Amino acid sequence: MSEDTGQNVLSVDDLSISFKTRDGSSKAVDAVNFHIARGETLAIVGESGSGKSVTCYSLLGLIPQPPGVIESGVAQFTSQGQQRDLLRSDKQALRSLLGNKIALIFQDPMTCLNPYLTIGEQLIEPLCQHKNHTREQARNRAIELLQEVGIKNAEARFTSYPHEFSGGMRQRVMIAMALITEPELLIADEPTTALDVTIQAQILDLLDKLKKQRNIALIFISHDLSVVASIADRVAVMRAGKIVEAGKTQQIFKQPRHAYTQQLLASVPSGAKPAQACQPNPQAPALLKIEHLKTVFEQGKAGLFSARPAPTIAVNDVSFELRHHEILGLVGESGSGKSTLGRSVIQLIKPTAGRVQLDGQELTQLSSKQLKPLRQRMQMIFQDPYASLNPRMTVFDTLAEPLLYHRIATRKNVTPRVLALMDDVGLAHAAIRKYPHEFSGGQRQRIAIGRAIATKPEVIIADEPVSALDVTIQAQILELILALVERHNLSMLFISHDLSVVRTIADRVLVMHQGQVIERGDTETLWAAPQESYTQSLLAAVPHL
Amino acid sequence: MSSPEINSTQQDIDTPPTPLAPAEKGSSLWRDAWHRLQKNKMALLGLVVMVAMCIIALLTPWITVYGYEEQNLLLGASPPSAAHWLGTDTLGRDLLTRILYGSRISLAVGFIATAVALLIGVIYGTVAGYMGGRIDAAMMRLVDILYALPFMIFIILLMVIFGRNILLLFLAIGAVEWLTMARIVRGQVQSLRQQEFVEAAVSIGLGPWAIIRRHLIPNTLGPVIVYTTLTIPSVMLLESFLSFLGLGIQPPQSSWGLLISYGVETMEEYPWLLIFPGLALSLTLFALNFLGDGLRDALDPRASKD
Amino acid sequence: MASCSPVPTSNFSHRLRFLSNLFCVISCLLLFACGNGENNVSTGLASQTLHWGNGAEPQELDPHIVTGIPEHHIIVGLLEGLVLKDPQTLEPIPGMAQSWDISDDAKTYTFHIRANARWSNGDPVTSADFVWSWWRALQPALGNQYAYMYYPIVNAEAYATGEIDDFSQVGVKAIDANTLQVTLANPTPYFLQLLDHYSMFPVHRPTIEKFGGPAERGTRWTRAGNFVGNGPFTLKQWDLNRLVMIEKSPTYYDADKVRLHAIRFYPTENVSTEERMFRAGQLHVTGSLPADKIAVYKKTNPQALRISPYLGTYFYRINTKIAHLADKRIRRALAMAINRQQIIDTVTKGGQMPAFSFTPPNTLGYTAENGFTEDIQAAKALLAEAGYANGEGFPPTDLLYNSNEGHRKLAVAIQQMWKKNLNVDITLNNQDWKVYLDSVTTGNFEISRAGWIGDYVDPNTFLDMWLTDGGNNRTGWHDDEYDQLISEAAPAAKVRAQRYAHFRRAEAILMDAMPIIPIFTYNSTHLIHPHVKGMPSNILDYASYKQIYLSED
Amino acid sequence: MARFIFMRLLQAIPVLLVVITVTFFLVRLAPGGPFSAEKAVPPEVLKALEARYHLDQPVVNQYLSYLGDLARGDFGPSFKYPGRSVNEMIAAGLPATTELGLYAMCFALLIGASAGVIAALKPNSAQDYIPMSTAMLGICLPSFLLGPLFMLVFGVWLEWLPVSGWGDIPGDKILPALTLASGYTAYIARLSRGGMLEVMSQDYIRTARAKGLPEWKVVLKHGLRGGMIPVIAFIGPAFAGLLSGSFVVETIFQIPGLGRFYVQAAFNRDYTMIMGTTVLFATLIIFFNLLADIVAVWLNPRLRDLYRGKGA
Repeated sequence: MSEDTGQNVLSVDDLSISFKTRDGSSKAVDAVNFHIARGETLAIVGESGSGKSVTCYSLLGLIPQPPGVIESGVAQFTSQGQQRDLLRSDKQALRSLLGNKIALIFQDPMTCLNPYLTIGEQLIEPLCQHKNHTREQARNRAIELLQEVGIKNAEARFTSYPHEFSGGMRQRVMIAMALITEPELLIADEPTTALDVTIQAQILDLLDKLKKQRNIALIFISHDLSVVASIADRVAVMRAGKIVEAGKTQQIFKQPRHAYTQQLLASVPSGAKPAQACQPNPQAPALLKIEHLKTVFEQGKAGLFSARPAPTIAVNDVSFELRHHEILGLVGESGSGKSTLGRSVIQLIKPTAGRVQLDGQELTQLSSKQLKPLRQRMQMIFQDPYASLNPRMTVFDTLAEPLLYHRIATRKNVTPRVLALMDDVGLAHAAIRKYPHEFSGGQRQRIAIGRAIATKPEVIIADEPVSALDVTIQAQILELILALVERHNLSMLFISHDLSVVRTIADRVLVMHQGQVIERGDTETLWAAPQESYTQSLLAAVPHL
Repeated sequence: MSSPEINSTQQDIDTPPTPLAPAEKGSSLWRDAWHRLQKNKMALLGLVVMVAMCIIALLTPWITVYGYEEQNLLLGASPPSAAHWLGTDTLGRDLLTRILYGSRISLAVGFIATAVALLIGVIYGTVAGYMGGRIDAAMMRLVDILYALPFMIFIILLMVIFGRNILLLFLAIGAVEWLTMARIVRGQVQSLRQQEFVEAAVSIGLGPWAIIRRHLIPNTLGPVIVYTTLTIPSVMLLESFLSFLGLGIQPPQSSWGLLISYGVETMEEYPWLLIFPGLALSLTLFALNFLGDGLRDALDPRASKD
Repeated sequence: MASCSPVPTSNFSHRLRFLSNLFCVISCLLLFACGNGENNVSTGLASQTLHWGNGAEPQELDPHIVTGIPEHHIIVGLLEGLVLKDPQTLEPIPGMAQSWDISDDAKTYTFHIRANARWSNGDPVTSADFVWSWWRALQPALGNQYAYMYYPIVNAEAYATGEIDDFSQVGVKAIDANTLQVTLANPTPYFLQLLDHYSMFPVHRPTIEKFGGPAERGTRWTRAGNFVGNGPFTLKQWDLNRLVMIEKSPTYYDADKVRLHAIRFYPTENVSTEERMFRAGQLHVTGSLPADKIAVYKKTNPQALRISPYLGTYFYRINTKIAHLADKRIRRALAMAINRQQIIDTVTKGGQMPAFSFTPPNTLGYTAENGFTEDIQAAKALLAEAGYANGEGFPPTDLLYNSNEGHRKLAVAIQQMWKKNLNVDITLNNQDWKVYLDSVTTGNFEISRAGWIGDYVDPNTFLDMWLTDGGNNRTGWHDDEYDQLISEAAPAAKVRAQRYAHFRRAEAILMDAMPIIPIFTYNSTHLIHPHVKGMPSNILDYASYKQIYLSED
Repeated sequence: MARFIFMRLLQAIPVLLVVITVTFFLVRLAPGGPFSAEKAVPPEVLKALEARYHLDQPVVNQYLSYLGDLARGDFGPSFKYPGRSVNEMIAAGLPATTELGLYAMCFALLIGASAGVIAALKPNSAQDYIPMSTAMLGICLPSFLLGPLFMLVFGVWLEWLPVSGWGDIPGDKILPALTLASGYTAYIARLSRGGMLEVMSQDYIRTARAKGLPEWKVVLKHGLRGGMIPVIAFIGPAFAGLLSGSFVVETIFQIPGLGRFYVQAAFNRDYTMIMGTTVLFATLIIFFNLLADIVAVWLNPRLRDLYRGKGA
């Protein structure tokens, strides 16, 4: 594919890996070839389970063996002229490369730093290990590097513990840690996925800059095409363990050849909301009315801590209306309080102050008993389809529960109802007796949606309903939601951190920042001309194809 | 809360994409656990041993040849023989018979006391964990208080004072063990409460009891079962300690603990009087421990993804 | 900790280092411990130090307060009474008193105290010391449980129970510094025996008054360093539950005869451990031996085993207030249906003597006739007479014993015998010591295991307890003739033979009524290292330390 | 932190009060008094004794006066040992018990932790089963069996170590310590295994591996810390347990420890002694639980800051 294989740092040929499991062996990576030269960025793109991470980890002996088995392949790693096959070198040899010539950056900076050691200690480890620096030398180097990756007064921060850094900062530390031995190959596994868009943009820039300065080879693993577009020179698209298409970034994005690539691109949310049959009419009375809503969290176990941290104001004086048959988007970064707002509206969290009215009926003052009938009219869809379904209940139990509980159906006639619901959300009848863990993420979310619409509610609060899903699935679920909104004439508060998603689905948008709604308006108008600087930076940070 | 992509990449690393076989009948986590348990030979062995033990204990009165107090002074302590497979004790009583009858008591103590602990612990823990806030704080404070009581000492006191009443023994031991159980369950419930499926249940409008019954307790069962299998042995040991101090079971009844503490006295002259009861107890404890560990691994939620 | 150190791992490695150090220490300890072939016995031989398994921690060392045997073993080393016993014959020999005269009416004793008798601080031992000590011993406030040892003395009982409060009326008088005169209410042939009981030992007045009132319990005067005694040894060390050590007293009048340099008493409660200590050479003498070990030692190491008859009887006490047990035929039937020899051979295994009377045979020349014979047929007949032919309808009867493996085995065995021979059902009921005592003293039992150890070598110590108002009777049985024989006839008797005749008559009555079922005469069982010399056996299990010494041949 | 400790200490007061009250009335419910003996005690003597120890007064008065004495730190005189005050006996017994407990805990930690770590490195393999089952022997063989066994083997047969005693003969503390440790070794092994398994599956362990650190360094430096947290949490209560649970070992090896006193006291109805030991043990348990919590906090940087009240 690439021209000059001369200065390839890494070239992988016919790599095949399979995993032994209870139900036989399954191929995770199937005859994969790729190579990368210095100063080049290769993006490996694929959805979860496509084997993109396994591919890279297997090269470095970081996959558990067993169950993992490397069936075939060669991985030539070239450094200072000398070549060696990673797959055939012993642990000792690999270790001498790892964290030295080859470095990794992992996805979640929250869990990838050792919480019990100061970042300093963790930073200097590779130097002491490979370059046998003294602690003192290592320390100085580390501090320089920390400054370079943009950590202020590194001197002092050197002895801080990971939890004293924000997510973005931790990722910077991770990067410093990776680069401290001046590696020739850097593998970044979804380095920005766990971060907010604005931070994501910064980290991407940083990575790009450092790469250029040091002229190192960067393998960038991601599920997010739009992120890749901005950073990669070449892209390899993986699916079910195979590289289905590879080539220059431009070419991949402009004229994708393989069907799957096309599908991927197609399902990247972009553009405005498709016009709908019946638009919500602005004059209609608000179905849901929120006034001066405020939710405060008491922190700390009362009395036990020396000084109880000040209560955090998650939602601060928020007012808005949800009209009939409207999808209201609610965007914000993590910690902006958008989820709390959603939960406060549906009374999962008792708001501290303010009013929530459903059809003019005040909810905040009601006891859980009094709420019961109203809950039928207002339902919620949660973010994590893994956590939002009771693992001990079958699809049937999950869907039947609300029906029976609200006396919508009786034990006798509940089954057809459940089947109907399953049709609604596009689940095979065969699956009715199965348990959540037997489904893929997308299907689970379908079950969750099914449960939400079971009681024929008027309002649905969807909290990041698609952010846990792969793009293609994401697209399907979004479609489903739109369809259901149409069919059941629902009104929806759609909470998401992903602006492009919101744009494709919402009629109006609220932008939330630090507990407050700082900007609101019709989606397109807001996109066209954001007023607030924050909103502008937010939109600016969104990666585009 | 880490974002779900982690799970997927995690999957990338440690497991392959599992092709979704459309099975008509769903396999519950329990069946999965059972599969995993079958993989774990030691645990399986433990299970088999325990089941066997219980069956034999139940059948004892019908399968034993000798009465458990039936003595033969002239015979005295005799080593294993055709007539007495495990020999006889110093009063010429058949050891096998005594061990079998002892198993009834020991197992009974183990299971009943644990059951007591289980009952109190699970309910208490679930309520505390679910209610949270002040109620939880108060309830847990009580547990802390009880924790501070030197219970072994209280049991001794009780036994000395009110005589060796087996029922009292159950209650006393149960009263000690439920505390830990309550803590475990509470911890479980607290983490479950954060889970979205519980929120979902709330947003459906389910009442607290429905949620506790349908959503919380079933999901705490895993750890509870594990802890139970680990409590039974410690209870049996407790009983044997009391027996050693002469505070356990009333003779002529006997428990393994009692038999062992007698056996120790004469372990040089009549080693079989120590070895066989010792084996019986050790075997059971081993079985239960391995079973417990096996169950833990089998029921581990993280494992249950693959 | 974690926070204070700049480099976080260091404190962790600290912990590692600490642990590894500790490990080294421990392993060194192990190595050091191994290989040292020395043990108490070998070192003891050189230093003439006797290592003595004493059974339990002494409650106290105040002779007027304590009641137990472990205390006895220590106190007889520290203090000495007017007379001592000959370890062979147990006949009285001079102690603090080098001689004594007995008046013809056998009621007045005059003791001549040694001129060279000294307290361990050098003070001379005078008759005044005895008068004061005995006065103290009789103070009610002191709670002396052995006060009754004094009761043969004129007015002693009256004074002890507070009837009179003028001690001068009590029959104890200091004629001069070295002459003590004691007047008895009745001739009491065993009075000299009593004088060797620690409850009649003298105590050092200045010391006691230095640490508290004369009648004050538990002052510090008995502690090592404070204790002043007149015995062959002095108290050197007393570590609670660990060790009591006494050392040869230079001021003792007979010091040059005392060959042991020191005796170390260990509170060996756990008999199995004690036996192992003996085998490991940590003890010269053990307080007892587990029944199952006896056979082993008989085979492997007989010279170390010392089994000798003991002045005590193991018996079952019957509550004659219980309806069906009020019938003496039933009591006799039960007694006759026990095969004592078999029990001894298979359960107690100590070669004890089957008991057919209450007083042990040959108690200072006294032996009672057998009150009954083991005869199952006769027993059945008696039971039938009583209306329970072949045990039909015999009321369920409860056999009480205090939790103890030995008692339990015995009870089980007898239960089975009664079942087999008489077809009567006896239920076993064991209680903890204190609960058991409570039940027995309150008469809340039907049949209960019991044992009695003589306080002094005389039938009286066994027979006076069955008097109608005897505090230890507890059977509800009483017989006027018996009372008369014991409390009037026997004391009045002029010569021993006549006295013993009265006792025999009384014991015959007792055995005929059978309120108690004698099982066997106790044995004292010890392991004694061959090095230990000059320690003959006797029925009081009494050791005279001044004659004991350690030597290899 | 200070406030936290203070609160906990404050909580301890009612706890102790409960313990005291319950025990006080419980012991007096027991049949058989402290002075009953095989030989009948003459009534006048008994009266004198009861007067001496105020047992003739109404129970409530006894209770109140006891509380009064306790407040002054006076546990009263022992009934069984007239010459001794309970304070004195505790002073005599506690050191031995503590020392024994300390050694036992060290043994348990050394053996248990290493077994657990080794097992955790290769779960469900021989390397897992062998150390774990050996450690588990500790649980399965009750100390009253293990103790005599050790005595026999090392004391009588091999003659390596003394059979019994405390500080009389060098090495006489090893067997009891080992015996007492056995049970806890197994628990610690299990805990550390669990903890290590948990930690070794963490992302940051993968990070450490990605640095090319040798496996032992990954385990000891990055794994152990987190993995030992449950063990640390266990040590505190366990130590309290060791102290109050050492009576079996003390009885077997005849160690002049508190546990042995306690059991004797219970059997002898030595009221004041029972009270004294019970109160003491309760205090110890409370103290060590508190200690455990504090240590756990110091070990975890995040919690540490929380308690410092600084940003979390």
